[in-house]
Amino acid sequence: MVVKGYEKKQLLDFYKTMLTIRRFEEQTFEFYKRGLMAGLAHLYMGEEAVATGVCGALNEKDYIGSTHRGHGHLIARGADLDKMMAEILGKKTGYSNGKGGSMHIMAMDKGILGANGIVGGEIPIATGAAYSAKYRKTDQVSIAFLGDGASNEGTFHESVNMAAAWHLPCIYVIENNLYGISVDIRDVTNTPDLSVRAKGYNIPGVTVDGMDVTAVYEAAKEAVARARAGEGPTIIEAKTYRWQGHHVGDPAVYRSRKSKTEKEDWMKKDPIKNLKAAMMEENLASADEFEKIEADVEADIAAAAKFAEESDYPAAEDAFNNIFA
Amino acid sequence: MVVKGYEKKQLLDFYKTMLTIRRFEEQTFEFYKRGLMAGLAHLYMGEEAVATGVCGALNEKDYIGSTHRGHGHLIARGADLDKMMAEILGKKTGYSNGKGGSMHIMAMDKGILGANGIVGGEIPIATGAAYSAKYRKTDQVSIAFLGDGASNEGTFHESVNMAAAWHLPCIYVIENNLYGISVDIRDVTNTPDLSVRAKGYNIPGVTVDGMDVTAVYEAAKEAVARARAGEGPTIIEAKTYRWQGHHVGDPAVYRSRKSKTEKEDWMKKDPIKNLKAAMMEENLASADEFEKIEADVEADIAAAAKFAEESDYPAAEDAFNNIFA
Amino acid sequence: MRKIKYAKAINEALDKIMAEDENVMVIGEDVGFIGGNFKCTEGLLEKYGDMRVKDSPISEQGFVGMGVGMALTGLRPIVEVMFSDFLLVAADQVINQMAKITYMSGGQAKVPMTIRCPIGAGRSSAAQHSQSMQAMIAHFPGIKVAVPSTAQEAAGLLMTAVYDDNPVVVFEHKMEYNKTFEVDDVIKPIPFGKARIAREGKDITIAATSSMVMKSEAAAERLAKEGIDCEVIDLRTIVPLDKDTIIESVKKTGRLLVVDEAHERCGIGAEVGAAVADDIFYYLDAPVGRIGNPDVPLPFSPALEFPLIPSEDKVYEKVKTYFK
Amino acid sequence: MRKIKYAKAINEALDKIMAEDENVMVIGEDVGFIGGNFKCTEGLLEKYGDMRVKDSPISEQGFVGMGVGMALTGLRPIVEVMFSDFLLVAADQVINQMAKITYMSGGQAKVPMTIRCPIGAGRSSAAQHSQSMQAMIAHFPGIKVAVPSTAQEAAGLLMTAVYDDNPVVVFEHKMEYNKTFEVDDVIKPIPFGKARIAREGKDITIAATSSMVMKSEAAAERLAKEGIDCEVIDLRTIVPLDKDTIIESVKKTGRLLVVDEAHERCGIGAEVGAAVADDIFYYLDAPVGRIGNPDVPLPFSPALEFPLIPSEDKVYEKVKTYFK
Ligand SMILES: Cc1ncc(C[n+]2csc(CCOP(=O)(O)OP(=O)(O)O)c2C)c(N)n1
Ligand SMILES: Cc1ncc(C[n+]2csc(CCOP(=O)(O)OP(=O)(O)O)c2C)c(N)n1
Ligand SMILES: [Mg+2]
Ligand SMILES: [Mg+2]
Repeated sequence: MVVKGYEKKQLLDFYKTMLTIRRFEEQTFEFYKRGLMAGLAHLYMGEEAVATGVCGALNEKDYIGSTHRGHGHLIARGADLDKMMAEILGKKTGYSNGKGGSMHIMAMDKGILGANGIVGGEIPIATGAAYSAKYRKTDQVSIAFLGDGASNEGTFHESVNMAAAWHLPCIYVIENNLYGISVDIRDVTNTPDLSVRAKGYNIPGVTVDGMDVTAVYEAAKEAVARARAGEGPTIIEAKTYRWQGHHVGDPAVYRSRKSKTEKEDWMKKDPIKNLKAAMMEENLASADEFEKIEADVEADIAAAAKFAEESDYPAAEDAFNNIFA
Repeated sequence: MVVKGYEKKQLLDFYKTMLTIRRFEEQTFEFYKRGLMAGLAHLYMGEEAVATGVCGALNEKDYIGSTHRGHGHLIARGADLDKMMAEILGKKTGYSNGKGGSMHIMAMDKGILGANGIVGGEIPIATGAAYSAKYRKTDQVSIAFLGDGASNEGTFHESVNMAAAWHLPCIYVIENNLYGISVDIRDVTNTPDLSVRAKGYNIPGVTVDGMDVTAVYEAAKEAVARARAGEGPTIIEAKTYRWQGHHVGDPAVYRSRKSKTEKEDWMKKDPIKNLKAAMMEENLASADEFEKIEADVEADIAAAAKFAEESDYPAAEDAFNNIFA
Repeated sequence: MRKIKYAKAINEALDKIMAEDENVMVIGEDVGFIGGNFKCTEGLLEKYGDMRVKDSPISEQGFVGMGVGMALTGLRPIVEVMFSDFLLVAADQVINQMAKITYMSGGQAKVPMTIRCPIGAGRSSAAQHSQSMQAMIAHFPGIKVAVPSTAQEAAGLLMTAVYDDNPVVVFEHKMEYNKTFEVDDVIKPIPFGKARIAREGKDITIAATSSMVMKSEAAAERLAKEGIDCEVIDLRTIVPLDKDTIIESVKKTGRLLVVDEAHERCGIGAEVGAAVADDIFYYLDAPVGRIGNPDVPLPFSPALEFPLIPSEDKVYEKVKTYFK
Repeated sequence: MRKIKYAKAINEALDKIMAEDENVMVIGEDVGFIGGNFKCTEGLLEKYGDMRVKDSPISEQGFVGMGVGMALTGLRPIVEVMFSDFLLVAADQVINQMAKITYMSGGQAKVPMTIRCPIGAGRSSAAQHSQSMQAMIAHFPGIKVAVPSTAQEAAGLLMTAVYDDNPVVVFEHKMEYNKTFEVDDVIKPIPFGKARIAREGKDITIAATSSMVMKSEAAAERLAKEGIDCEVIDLRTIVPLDKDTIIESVKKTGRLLVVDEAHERCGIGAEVGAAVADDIFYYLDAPVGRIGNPDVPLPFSPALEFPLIPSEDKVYEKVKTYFK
């Protein structure tokens, strides 16, 4: 991976973000195992470079449409870890006061228009935010994160078509982690690279190594520049892999169908380790500096976990609030 | 247009089919003007070469998913004109005993799995018929006719993707007549040729002159051969034009936005006249032969109109039949 | 007072709101150049430009979902769905997204979005263009549901819808667009959740929606001549439902008939009856009645369709059964 | 008699039908290699191959619509929709196509297709994975709607569904899949439209669906100890609805409470009450009651979710109000 030519601060920020995501997810998993988390969570471990690289190319006011696997997107946007963790545990101090949970964490203050429990549901919503930006003549862009699986939903087609026709500042980031639950994307599409779909809309489409944060960042930067310049949407396909099963507790027995060493091969591409190694090799940061970051992250996660665990559950009557604004 | 190398009988069959469609639609319009037709009808005049060329490449057992503009597809499949016309007038002798009307003429005996009032609704249905053919190991193919407008529905994307992934014997025929009601396709997509969408699914896509019956036929023949050989789906885009408004009674005021002479230009490409002229030029048939066909068609249409007009309406109680099989 | 068409009243309301608030925009199939399939958006493209009056492709999930995204980011989109039947194509965006985001966000987000769409049979449009989707939409929490009757009601309720900070579906009736109504010189917003007594009476309460209000009024006129004095209530909104007005009325009349054009099964008639059941039980002289579309897909042929549609005659006949 | 899990009973039924009729196939997300999200299709891929047990992409409109096309051309597809909430994504294909084609064709075409999907809250799955869609589907004519209670009922009604020449949606309950039930050694098809008296009683009729049958039975046991003798009716199918059994029962008990997990507004409780209103009016000692999901999107937090779900306690409390 290329680290030369980047500001040290930026790279260390990437490192910290990715590590925060990783540790956040590990903590979530821990809560699950301890029986403290109701429902399910879809962990982002292994995919950290995608959210981090993409969000690294954004401004504060930009929008995000996120997915069921949304924790990473939120963290990369700087969402509040305490409120996120509290939401995942269903506490009243959470982003949605416990009404949303892992799959529906919204953070309007960070332009996060919702994680979405409906695969592909966020795509037109993010596209509408792009229309709104254009309408209001701001220079905001909107990102629709979506999975390989989601790219087979009709909403993807309809949204990309409109964004292309109207040159909307929307970027479709396909996180191609090979699977939609157990289903191998290669068994349900005829194209190895999903970025080729861009051709059908006459817009740019690129495939990048989703395990390489600077590669993702570069692709996103270019797409964002195009979008802000009024040149319309881009499809970015990031090839990545989720290290856990589809959700906490999924044994992921379906993994080894095409290659026995699939998981191991992908784990070698750890985006966090690799960034650290590349930076060390180029003498861009010292072991001490990394240690400091790691300690900070540890403290943040511990604090969030503590906050979440110690927070109260909402009162039963609260269920009747917020049906309407 | 190329007529050399074709059997005379085949060309005359094309001629007769196209003329039957044209005259059928004129008769429908007539009924509308006389106030005998309830509801609306979407006429196929001008587009005759598409249905005729495509259906000319099919076998008896193949399937068709049709649209709101479906009369032409039915006639090209040899559906019963009497029953069609009676259905359009809401008579009990119609294909659906008056329950369907123009937009929902089904002819299961001809493999017509329904004209569909929902734009894009027929696309997955036709795809399912292709799956069924493959499942039952017949060599049937299935055609999904759809408009340019319908190609922007999610069902199109989802269906083509599955057909491509599973090599289903399905052919997607986009009748690109430039408009979805009043909306110019060029204002709501970013691609002048809709056949390029095939690239997103890694399948063949071709654009043909939809005013040229043999050109359409050739494209369909090739796609059908591929489908029967187990090589999967094709997208055929036929560039065509509807001579009437969207439906009977639509003044089509939106036509001349991009070109003042749009309608006139397209009317010069009359697929029926042009076929006749090309055949005459090549001395493939005499004026007498054409006259004979024209008289036959005239008689068929007159008989169908008479049958329909003279048929009874269904009884009110019949509304309660056929909710379930 | 003046006389204008129902579609024109809606058109005026749209124009007024768009002039007032630049965050209001309209999107949908054919809403621009030709001014809408039923002509409700005529003239708006010329006046407000093509970002505010957007002809969409035929992508209902897409543009309804875009409406949600617009509403979340500062606009007040009015999304036209050409026939209420097509809400089914966009149902996920309407019901899983538009309706639930405020709730799922714990109140962080609001979705000030209006969907306009026509309901009703009577044009030989057959099974996929004649449905009345108000019961289906009302079933799901998080959406306000307006079912205006006259031109004035359609315009007034639409204004309220657009300025509401919540998602609203306004169901217009396709058989009314072209009819002429008396309306006030200046149409004002009509609050949600307050029913209108369209006709006072003492013998039976007819709670109706949309066109069924006018049909019920007509039936009531005939019945009055036979000595049966009907109270006709225009429900205006199903969500929120003005139970009090219904209860009050039934306490007086002792009889309740609900008339709405959605299918009967799990429909509005069933709901209104159940919603007030506890309050009216001891006042009722007869079972609560309902008239809706029978549980039959709408057929094409007028010979089949007309006899199915809830009509003035059906209301008349049904009311008579209460007084035999 | 033997004890097996609810999911296993469904699995056995599927296996049996697929062995009997080679035109039966299964399609849906994750139905193949991992045997379904709730394990109902386990082992079928190995046994019947990947044309008959098809892992679909995430394209609900697409594969539900394909089911319609298959059913029209000689197959009997069983389409699994992973959560009933996702019916909304495919709503046009379900309601405008699957339900109406037989009718629109004037009886030429039949659509022998079954959709299986889970309903119900209780797993902290939040607003988009906890809904119960039976009322919405029942609203539209042309679809039979099964709401099985126990494992045996789920298997037996599924068999009937698959062999029916009409579209059927079978709503399984996600909280039951992993529970163990007593079932007959050989499970037989259970006819549609014939309710089951799950418990005889004389004081009040509880008409229930799905899991609510078991919850009502449990409540009835408690109430029996307090001298209140409930009759619990397992409705089995909502379309067709066995009105006779309900009417018969209410004539005896004089009281009716309907318990179903769909939202209350325009829900099953409202419908059942309205469907039998004329027949039971003069027998009723109290208003017809209903318990459903309140008109609130389902929240994530167990602290919010559990108190909302229709429960044994809620049935118990509600019944008590009838005997104060
Ligand atoms: C409309 C809809 N269909 C199905 C599901 C069930 N589901 C949840 S996540 C998922 C897989 C999504 O795959 P992909 O888009 O590749 O995202 P990933 O989980 O791999 O990040 C499925 C099928 C859903 N939530 N919504
Ligand atoms: C889902 C849906 N949306 C909208 C409509 C209304 N409508 C009927 S035909 C039509 C235009 C279709 O355009 P196209 O697919 O190009 O076919 P054409 O009419 O040009 O043959 C529209 C928008 C519909 N019937 N169904
Ligand atoms: Mg994936
Ligand atoms: Mg067109």
